[in-house]
Amino acid sequence: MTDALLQVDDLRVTFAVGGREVRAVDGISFTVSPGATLAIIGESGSGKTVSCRAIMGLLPTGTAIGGSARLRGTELLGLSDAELRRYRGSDLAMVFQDPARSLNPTMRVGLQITEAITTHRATRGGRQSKREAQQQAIELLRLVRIPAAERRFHEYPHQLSGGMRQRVMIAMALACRPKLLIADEATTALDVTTQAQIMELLLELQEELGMALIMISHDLGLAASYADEVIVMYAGKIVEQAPAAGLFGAGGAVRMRYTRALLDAIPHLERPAHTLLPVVTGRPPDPTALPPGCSFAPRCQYAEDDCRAKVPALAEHVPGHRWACWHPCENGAAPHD
Amino acid sequence: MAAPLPDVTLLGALPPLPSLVNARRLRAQRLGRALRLWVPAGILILMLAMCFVLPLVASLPSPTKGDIIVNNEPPFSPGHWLGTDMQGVDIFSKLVYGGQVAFEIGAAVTAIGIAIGGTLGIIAGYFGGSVDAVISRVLDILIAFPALVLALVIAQGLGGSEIHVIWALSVFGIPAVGRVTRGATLTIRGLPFMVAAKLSGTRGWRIIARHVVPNIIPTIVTFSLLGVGIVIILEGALDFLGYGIPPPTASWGNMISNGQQILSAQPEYVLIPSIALLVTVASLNMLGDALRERWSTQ
Amino acid sequence: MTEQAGPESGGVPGDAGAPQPGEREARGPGGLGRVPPGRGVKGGSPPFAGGASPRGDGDTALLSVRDLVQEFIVRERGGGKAGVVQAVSGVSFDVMSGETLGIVGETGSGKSTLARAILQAPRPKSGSVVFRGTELTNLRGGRLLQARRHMQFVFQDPFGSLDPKWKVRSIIDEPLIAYRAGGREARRKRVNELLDLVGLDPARYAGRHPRELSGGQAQRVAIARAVALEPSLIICDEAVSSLDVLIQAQVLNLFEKLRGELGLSYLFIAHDLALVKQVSDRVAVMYLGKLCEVGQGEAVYRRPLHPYTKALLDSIPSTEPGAGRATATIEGEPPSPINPPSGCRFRTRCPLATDLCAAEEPLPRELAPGHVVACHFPLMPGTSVITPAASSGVRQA
Amino acid sequence: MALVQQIQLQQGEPGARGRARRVTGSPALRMVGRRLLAVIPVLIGVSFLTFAIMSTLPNNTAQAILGLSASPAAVAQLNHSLGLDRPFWVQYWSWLINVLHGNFGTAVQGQSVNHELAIYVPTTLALLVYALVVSLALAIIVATLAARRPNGIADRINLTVSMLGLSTAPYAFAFLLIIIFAVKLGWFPVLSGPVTGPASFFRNLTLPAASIGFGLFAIYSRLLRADLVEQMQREDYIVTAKAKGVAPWRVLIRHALRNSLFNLITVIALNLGGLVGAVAIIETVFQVQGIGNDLITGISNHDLPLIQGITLVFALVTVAGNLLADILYAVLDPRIRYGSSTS
Repeated sequence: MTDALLQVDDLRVTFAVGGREVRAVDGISFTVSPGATLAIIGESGSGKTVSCRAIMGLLPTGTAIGGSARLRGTELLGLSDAELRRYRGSDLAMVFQDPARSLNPTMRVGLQITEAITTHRATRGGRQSKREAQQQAIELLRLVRIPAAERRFHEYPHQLSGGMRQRVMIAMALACRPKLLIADEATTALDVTTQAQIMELLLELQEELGMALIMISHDLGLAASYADEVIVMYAGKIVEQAPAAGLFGAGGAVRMRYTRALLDAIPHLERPAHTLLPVVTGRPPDPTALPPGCSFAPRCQYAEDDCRAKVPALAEHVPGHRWACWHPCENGAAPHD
Repeated sequence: MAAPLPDVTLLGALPPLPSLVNARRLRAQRLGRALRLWVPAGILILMLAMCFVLPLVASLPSPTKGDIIVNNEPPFSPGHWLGTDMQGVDIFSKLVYGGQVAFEIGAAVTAIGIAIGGTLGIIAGYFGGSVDAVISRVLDILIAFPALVLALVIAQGLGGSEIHVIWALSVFGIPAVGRVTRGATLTIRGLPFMVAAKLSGTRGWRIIARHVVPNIIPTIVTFSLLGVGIVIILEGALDFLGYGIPPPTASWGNMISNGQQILSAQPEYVLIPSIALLVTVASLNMLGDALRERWSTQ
Repeated sequence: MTEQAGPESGGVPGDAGAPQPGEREARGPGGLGRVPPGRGVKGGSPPFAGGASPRGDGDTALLSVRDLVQEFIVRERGGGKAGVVQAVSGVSFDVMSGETLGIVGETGSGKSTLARAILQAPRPKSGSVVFRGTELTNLRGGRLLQARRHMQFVFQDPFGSLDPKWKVRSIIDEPLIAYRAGGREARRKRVNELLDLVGLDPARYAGRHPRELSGGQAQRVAIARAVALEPSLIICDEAVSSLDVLIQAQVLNLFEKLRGELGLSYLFIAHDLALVKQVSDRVAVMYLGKLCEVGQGEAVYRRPLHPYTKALLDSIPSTEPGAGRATATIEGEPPSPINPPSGCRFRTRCPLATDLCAAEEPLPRELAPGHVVACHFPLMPGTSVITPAASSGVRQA
Repeated sequence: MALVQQIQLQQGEPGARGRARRVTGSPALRMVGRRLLAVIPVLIGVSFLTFAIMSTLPNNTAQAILGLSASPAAVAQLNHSLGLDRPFWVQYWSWLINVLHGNFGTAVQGQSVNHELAIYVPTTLALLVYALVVSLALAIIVATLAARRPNGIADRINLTVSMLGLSTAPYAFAFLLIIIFAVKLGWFPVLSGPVTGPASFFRNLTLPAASIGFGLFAIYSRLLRADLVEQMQREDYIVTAKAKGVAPWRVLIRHALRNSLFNLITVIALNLGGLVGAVAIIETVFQVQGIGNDLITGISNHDLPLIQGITLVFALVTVAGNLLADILYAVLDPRIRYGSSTS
């Protein structure tokens, strides 16, 4: 347990928007081991992106951040921007949702990659010539399986397709061989065939380079297909956490009611056409006025008085499987069947 | 693997997290937002009241005829709290009546700009194609034309009077509003709700009246506030060059122009109308900014 | 004068791959989508035109689209012509009364353009769209408006499709006013009924502006507007794609409910195959402006005939037990619709492609009843073998 | 039911189109060519408009030349010899033909307009460029400093100063400058003399340029500041750059500034028309020997050939500025340089 790569404890993030307080992340804790793949799943506004940006120090100034995030023992929260920059891009790297908007449109892609390399060369010791950085960037482009890497090096983002742009983003993120790569909805804007290509690439690279991967997504299918461990977030809190095999597939069992609802609401190819989907009513709570008890209670058909009064803690009820629910689903049984 | 947490279910609910946002900062945010809107609005209301209401309720000295005996009185003189000019005319009175002219011209030119330029802009932006090509080219020509030159030529040809100044400055106002309106209409035209409206069966002018116009009004209003400011400055420029409001009539431009002659001796003749101009235009600009901020965050 | 980047100065809609100069000249002699009479077609029904509907009244189609072609000129800054996007290139299909036809396609496949072309907004370049027996492509003004009354549309972006300055009541009232559907009081009652129908309390929501709604509520308002004139067909273009999973399920169920209560047909367009299959009787797969496979939902999913459909299915990550990991079975991304490949448009990424695929465009063939594919080498050799699972059709909910 | 799918031959031969494209060269070049063509109707329109307005206004050149006491017969005589009694469009046509031959005609006082322009245009252009370059440079520096910390001290000072600049009438500001720098400090002359060399350029044109430049600086710095702040907060590529560990200053300058320049260029080009108007006023205040000052004189004399010539020069400056802006777009934006599409 001591060799955790990233240890997040009681992370809290609060914004002030238009004179109102928004609790985006409300006390979450998790650990990422070296080389592991963690999926953080949640709907929009659940706090999944904000928590990762808080760790990277990428939130706008004026955001209140509490708790702790330690990268191999080094506390990241509260570091000055200059100190944090030593980790950003070198130990911690990030790939974003929309590759069309995440690359600078007026800068050649090669230069954007070499920038990532040269930014950290002082801290990595040893000066590199521009040529070396360029050579390294072309190798990175090859690493992410971009054909004709030398030619692509000199092109602008608009000359690349969506999938190619995301590969460039990955190449840029890998420039300093990070220990942890955060992929924030990295495949959401891509077509499903491209998504499969990019996910396979990411997993191959992860194995090759031995880095840990945090996948942020709204897609449970993606988590089931590619992650080791899954965290489900709702209204700024972790509501369930388990190994992927413990949630999905033959031996898995979802326990938290929200995760169950999420799983049931996804259209499956196996489901006959025109069947009604099991749905929960309502919408996520207003982050400026969270309910006193379980955040999901107002939408949960199994909610009882205790759910509305007290917040259930996220506790490890089964080894490796944690959930925050007063009345969890029975083991293995889907409530709607 | 995750470090096991102590099983806290037995403890019941977690303690509520302390608020991380400073309540004072939240209040300051809200206050700043309100002030940015109401301070310039208040100043403008005061200025308008001073120019249009004050002459009705208080008897001000004549803004055109003065007593030569009390000429060149410094500010804070008895009876003339901003002093008098070379002809002994009360400066405060000139300021008030000059302000009337400035506001009237600013409002009229902007109104003409919105009426003609706005209509042209909407038509060009909404119908596109060759209609747009023709209107845009005409606006292009008017914009490539140095507006002040045209205004001067017109003002000189027609002779100085308030109504002529209004027509002359409209040459500037119409293409400016037209271009802004056209841009805003183009933006609106591309939005899905316009397609939705057409598919719902709404047609032609009704779409313009009910969908386009309400959605470009914020743009036009904020631009008009800036426009009134620019027009007031330009009106002063015409006066200043001698093609505006003909002299004995009070106007801020005339006051600045007249003060030029005794600039080094009595700079306050230039400073007083200049400050009035500055305060008015700045309030208009700030009000426009505040409204834009408000509407864009909606 | 300098222009702000207008709608015309942008790039090609959607993503596109590497340029393919010179391939245009290599186009096969067959031309575009030529189908010799009688070839590959059974029982008098045109290819892709959808055989028997699950409800059995398949003689006259509600919507019949033939050889629809839509192109856009891409302009560069300054107005020069940069190329022609062949967004939709000869698409034909039928939608039967009471049927839901799903159209699946990736970015740049032309599925949204297809939807707009059917609505004549903008008018397609060529081809025919017959809705309830009326040809729409040569109608204008009021006649088109009347013909389109029974065909409504639900957009992807729920907020974008609602005028931000209007209240919910006026938004739903808009088609009623435009088609002069009753007096003030009657319309008022109707709006309340419609809000009830889509599950929004009129007392709470009628007076709100779109910004005071959530995404799901906004989409319900858009749906209420779409069904206000009691249409027979609703075209949904990615109508739930921007919604969160739980809200998406609510809206999908609403579509199902309205289908039952109002006897609606849907043309349901989306990029998510599982989603499309969930709501559709028949599914059509679109690639680079052309349909490559059409069939009953179950058949397409259990026995995909086109290599592209197979690749799509393999790429979908699933939470189902035993689904296995999603795999990338095809390389690269779709080429540019400005310069589509000769012959079969999928051939540049197809693992089975041969010289034939480059030379000759594959014609749609009905390899099983109602299951049509445009491929020289469909995945089920021997063609007429149909498994029970595939022919069992679609179960009704 | 019809079985046959009709062939729809697409219009135009795609192969031929491709070849044509290669021949005509890069999109940027063709864009500039297209712009150059569009300049002509604008210039013709501007000159026509001046001509039309001048001709319809109740005043006439002959009267201006001969003075108010001239007899009607003498006025008619001069009108005839000047060709002013010909129909309006005939006059315009002959003027246009002359201009195409490089001859702008003769001014009321008898001197050649070409000569006038040759004397006055360089001074005015120098003043214009001086004001533009200095205010632009200052605006870029100040806006970048301000955008580094939105709502910080630099930002607040900039916002206040630029609000003043935006709201100040240039002629009133000119008087303030005269009071301080010419009357009180004596660093510059109250009225500008002729420009003869670099030293006299700075001595004579600094105050006029500052009077014009203050407003320009205000517009540019506000716009650029807003754009930079917006980009730093909204654009994903800024987040990407930060996530790479790039230093804040470098993010601001290397990533945000370049992408912000597009809006700035648009506004500069749009403002040129108004700018030349401001030059006319400021030249009058300082008595700079430029075409603005000359124009005011021309207007008071109702000197049609002179006004026509100067207006055309002004319009040319505006149009050339816009063309330059388009070229700059192409230089700065690879999406234009390499065509707008991915193919």
